[in-house]
Amino acid sequence: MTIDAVYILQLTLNGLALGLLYALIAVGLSLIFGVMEIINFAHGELLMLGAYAMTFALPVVGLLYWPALAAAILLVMLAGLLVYEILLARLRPDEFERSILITLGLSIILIHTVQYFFTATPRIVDTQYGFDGVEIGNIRITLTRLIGAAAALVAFAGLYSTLRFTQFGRAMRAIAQNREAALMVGIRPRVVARNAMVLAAGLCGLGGAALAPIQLVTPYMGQFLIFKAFALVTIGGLGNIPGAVVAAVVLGLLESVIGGFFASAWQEGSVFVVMIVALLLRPEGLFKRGGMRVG
Amino acid sequence: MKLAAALAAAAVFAVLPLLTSSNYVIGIGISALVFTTAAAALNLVYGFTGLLSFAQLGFWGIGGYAAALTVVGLGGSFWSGVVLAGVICGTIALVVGYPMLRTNRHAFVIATLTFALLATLIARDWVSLTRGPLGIPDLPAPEAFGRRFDTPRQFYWIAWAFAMAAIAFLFALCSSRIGRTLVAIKQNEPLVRAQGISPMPYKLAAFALSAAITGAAGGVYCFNLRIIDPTFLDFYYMQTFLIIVIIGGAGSFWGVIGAGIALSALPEALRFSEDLRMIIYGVILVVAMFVMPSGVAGWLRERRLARMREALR
Amino acid sequence: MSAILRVTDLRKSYSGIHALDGVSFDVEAGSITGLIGPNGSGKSTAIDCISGFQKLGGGKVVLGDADITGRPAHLIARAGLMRTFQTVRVYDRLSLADNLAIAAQQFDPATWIDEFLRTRRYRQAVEASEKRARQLVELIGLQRYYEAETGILSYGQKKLVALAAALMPHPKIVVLDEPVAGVNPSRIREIEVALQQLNQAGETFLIVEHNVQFITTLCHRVIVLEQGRKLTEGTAAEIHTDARVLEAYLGMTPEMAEAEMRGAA
Amino acid sequence: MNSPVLELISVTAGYGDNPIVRDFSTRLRAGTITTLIGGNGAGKSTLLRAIYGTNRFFSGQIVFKDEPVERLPPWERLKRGIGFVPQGRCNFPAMSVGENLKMGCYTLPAAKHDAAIGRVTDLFPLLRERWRTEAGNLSGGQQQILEMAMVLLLEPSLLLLDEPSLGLSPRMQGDVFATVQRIAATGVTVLVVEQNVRGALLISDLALVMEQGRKFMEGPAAEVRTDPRIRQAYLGGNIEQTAA
Repeated sequence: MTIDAVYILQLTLNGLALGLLYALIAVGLSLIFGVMEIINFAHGELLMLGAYAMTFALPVVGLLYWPALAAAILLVMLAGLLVYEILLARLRPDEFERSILITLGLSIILIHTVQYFFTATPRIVDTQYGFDGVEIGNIRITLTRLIGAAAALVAFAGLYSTLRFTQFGRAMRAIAQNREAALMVGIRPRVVARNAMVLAAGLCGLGGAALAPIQLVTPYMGQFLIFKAFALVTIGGLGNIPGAVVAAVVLGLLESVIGGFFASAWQEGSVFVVMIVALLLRPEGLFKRGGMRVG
Repeated sequence: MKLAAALAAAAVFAVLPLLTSSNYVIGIGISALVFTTAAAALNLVYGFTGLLSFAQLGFWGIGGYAAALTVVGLGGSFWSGVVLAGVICGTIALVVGYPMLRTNRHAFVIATLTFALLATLIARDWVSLTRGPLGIPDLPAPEAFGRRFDTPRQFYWIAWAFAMAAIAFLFALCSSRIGRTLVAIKQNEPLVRAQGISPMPYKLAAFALSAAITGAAGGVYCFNLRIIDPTFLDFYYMQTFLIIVIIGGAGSFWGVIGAGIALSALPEALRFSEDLRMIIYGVILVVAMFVMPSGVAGWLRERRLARMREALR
Repeated sequence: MSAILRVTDLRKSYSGIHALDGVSFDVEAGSITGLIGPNGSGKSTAIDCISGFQKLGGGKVVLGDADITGRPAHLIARAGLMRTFQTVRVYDRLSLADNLAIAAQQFDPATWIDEFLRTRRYRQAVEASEKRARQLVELIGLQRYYEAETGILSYGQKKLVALAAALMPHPKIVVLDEPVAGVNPSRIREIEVALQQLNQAGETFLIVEHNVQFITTLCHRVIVLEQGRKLTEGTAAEIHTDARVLEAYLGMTPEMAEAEMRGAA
Repeated sequence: MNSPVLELISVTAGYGDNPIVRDFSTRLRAGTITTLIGGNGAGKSTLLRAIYGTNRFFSGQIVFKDEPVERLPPWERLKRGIGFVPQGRCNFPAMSVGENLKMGCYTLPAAKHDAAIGRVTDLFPLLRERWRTEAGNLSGGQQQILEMAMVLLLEPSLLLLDEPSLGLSPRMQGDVFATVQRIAATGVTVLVVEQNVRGALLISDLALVMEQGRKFMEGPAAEVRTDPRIRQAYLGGNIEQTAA
């Protein structure tokens, strides 16, 4: 029985790490939806860019983890800025379908551009930590995984306090709650939308860069994650950021545990089943605007 | 006049195998027919009813697998496989469509997307049913009246007959009261309700019929490829259908049919590099959404309306 | 005359505000009844609740013999209550003819099977609908636009189209939500005349309007709402000279206001 | 204190291709309260939005403190001292009163936040009492006061109010009018659109009457209040006809 307990603990830890990663993407989607009322289909590709940036930055800085991570995040934030200025700034808030189709086009372009230049061959990344790990009893966790999860946690803490306690973050919530009132107090919607996009891109960059040493890096890695994140925001509702985090972690755990005991089809299928149930239970509660909450 | 042009195009397509001896051209013709049909089905939900549904990709794949498994697993014929593909997809659409359609348009898009993903995952992971990444190869050629349709040239007639039947059905539907009501629902749902019409059955019918046709199209197409594996659910197909609908003009029946025929040569013309082809697809999509968000047909319509307004001034 | 629409003790509140606080009134068959009141008095909420576009918090709505309380909007329409909307709603991308045909299609016996088989029933239904449509289009004076998309029409013309669409299925009662708001003053008179003609032909109207002048020239009976309650009810002449109505529109009398402010300070 | 704070010179504004306010000219003097009245759809709200810059401006000039502002975006006008409280609920319902006030300081440098909030909460002690309450849970009248306070944080010299008493009980309407008077007493010029004509005219110095997007009448509030034509104007009749 001790083996089982260890196994379950291992699954739980994996699930937590997985869930945090989903949450990074889902929260970014929530931010963008709250401020601009659009869905960024190319969000997963920003994450993929982050992972690729990490793979190329690491050798340059002599496999040092932190400088490479910083470089990757900055690069993805820059990409987010460009995406906003070139494409999204032209959209009006009510053009939801159009936003999906435009960012879908962007997603295709990014995936295949990366594939064209770097081929579809998965890349393995080495860091200064190599495969060092921490052992707690019978459980072994690699250092990169631990750092990745910790970085995600720190990012959430940072995001939470930004949204809660700074004017910069509060303005994003303000626009999500009442656009006209935001104009009344002198908030410039475009500036806030740009900030939200860059911030969300930064979270993606962090996710991608932290993921690069943990799993294989391929041009398609973002696509699967984004689908998960979409399902997640459908379950948790957009605009509710702690809700998205909780839902993400629960989903990560669920997947990990189901994947540990059943065929992997069930693992993926469970997400969809949960989503359908959520839709049936509260069809109008999802995607409700007007209340980006942080607590 | 549009109908006459359509009949002429149908006739040209009918005699295509007599005009060329190239199997390559025939292959493009088959793709053109099937993709145009699937795009017309997408147009029914997105263009007419206003529901951006990514579930089409799922139905395309489910249809393909259903047809293939009917033949390989149950020993049925190609014909029963295609029919079953349509029936299964239509039924699934009714079941999942109801909760999806009760949500708002944001959640609907995301839910249909997740459905498509689920279908991909099942194709890959439910190995005992789908044989996973290996796929189901060596699908037998269709047979009828004691003939085997085993060359592309012969298979072309099947694709042609299928496309004509499906497009004729969709045309009858879209130009009927039901089609008119779908357009009305897209434009102004509260007004529809105020006129005694409940939108839900109409939306559900459009979603399910579109799913059935897409599924049957998937069933036909996998027998053209002679193999079905998880790449049959590649997002590439969804993008192709979407681009046809958007370039043609969502909501314009003949605009989409025209775009389907015109654009089917595009993937072949861009065959020199898989990745460049997809990049160009993406660029086309982005540029079209900025330059002509309502497609060629929408652009023509705007010009016509502008002239009318001018004349009335 | 008998009441075709009987509204009893209508209640509705959201976020702590009583938008409707027990409103009751009747609409006589064959009459034009006006529902007026200042901004925020609950007129629009009242007709949204009656027509099923908002859930009502309490009360009863009876149309003819049928209790339609709390039914979904499309069933209320099928029971014979057609309505228009404050911000004009038409199908911009459909022709005027189609706009009118859709409004009637739920009310004829032809099903989609009839349509596919082109049965006699279907042909008769289409013929009847087209005849009615032509009549109404003539009445609103838009014959030359019969085949045109309604998107090209002006705001006032669209209001007329919405009115005609509501009349298509020979409803028991037509509820008009601000039929002349935003309409060019020169056209208001035309709408007035059209409504009078229709009324003489037997149509019943309930009209919500801000323009008191318009209401008092047209309506047999006027109901005045204020703060979610019925303030008074009477003939147009009675309403026009009622001091309370003026008060509702212009706000507190100076004496009241002064008293209030002394109390607040 | 008699120079005009705001001067409108044949302003034409509206939405899309549709001008609603046409050729509107007037002057507002510092420290006065002006009521803008007229029937539904006369263009009152459109005029206020045009002054703040949240709709389409067709032609004319808006001169604020000797500077033309009609081409500036709303936040620039706010910085120059034009504050606007739109109709309906216009706060951040899922934020506390405190956070709402901090959002009101958005365009101020951080060093000035505390002083500004202190000043406004002195004016409206109620807001300090309800500091942690979510704005969406306040009563209608309290929300209206919060909204005015959010704009007053920036010490605007011109305050535009769109139907501040809408949907309030007579008692709360009285509160709101008293508040407007107190604001004006601090030297702020107020332009208010009101449906409660009598209440608003009572606290106003001047009245502007609009009909179909144009200025119909202008004069001291006391005179306008007793003018018989107002009744007709407000009850939607044809003014020219009635006057003749």
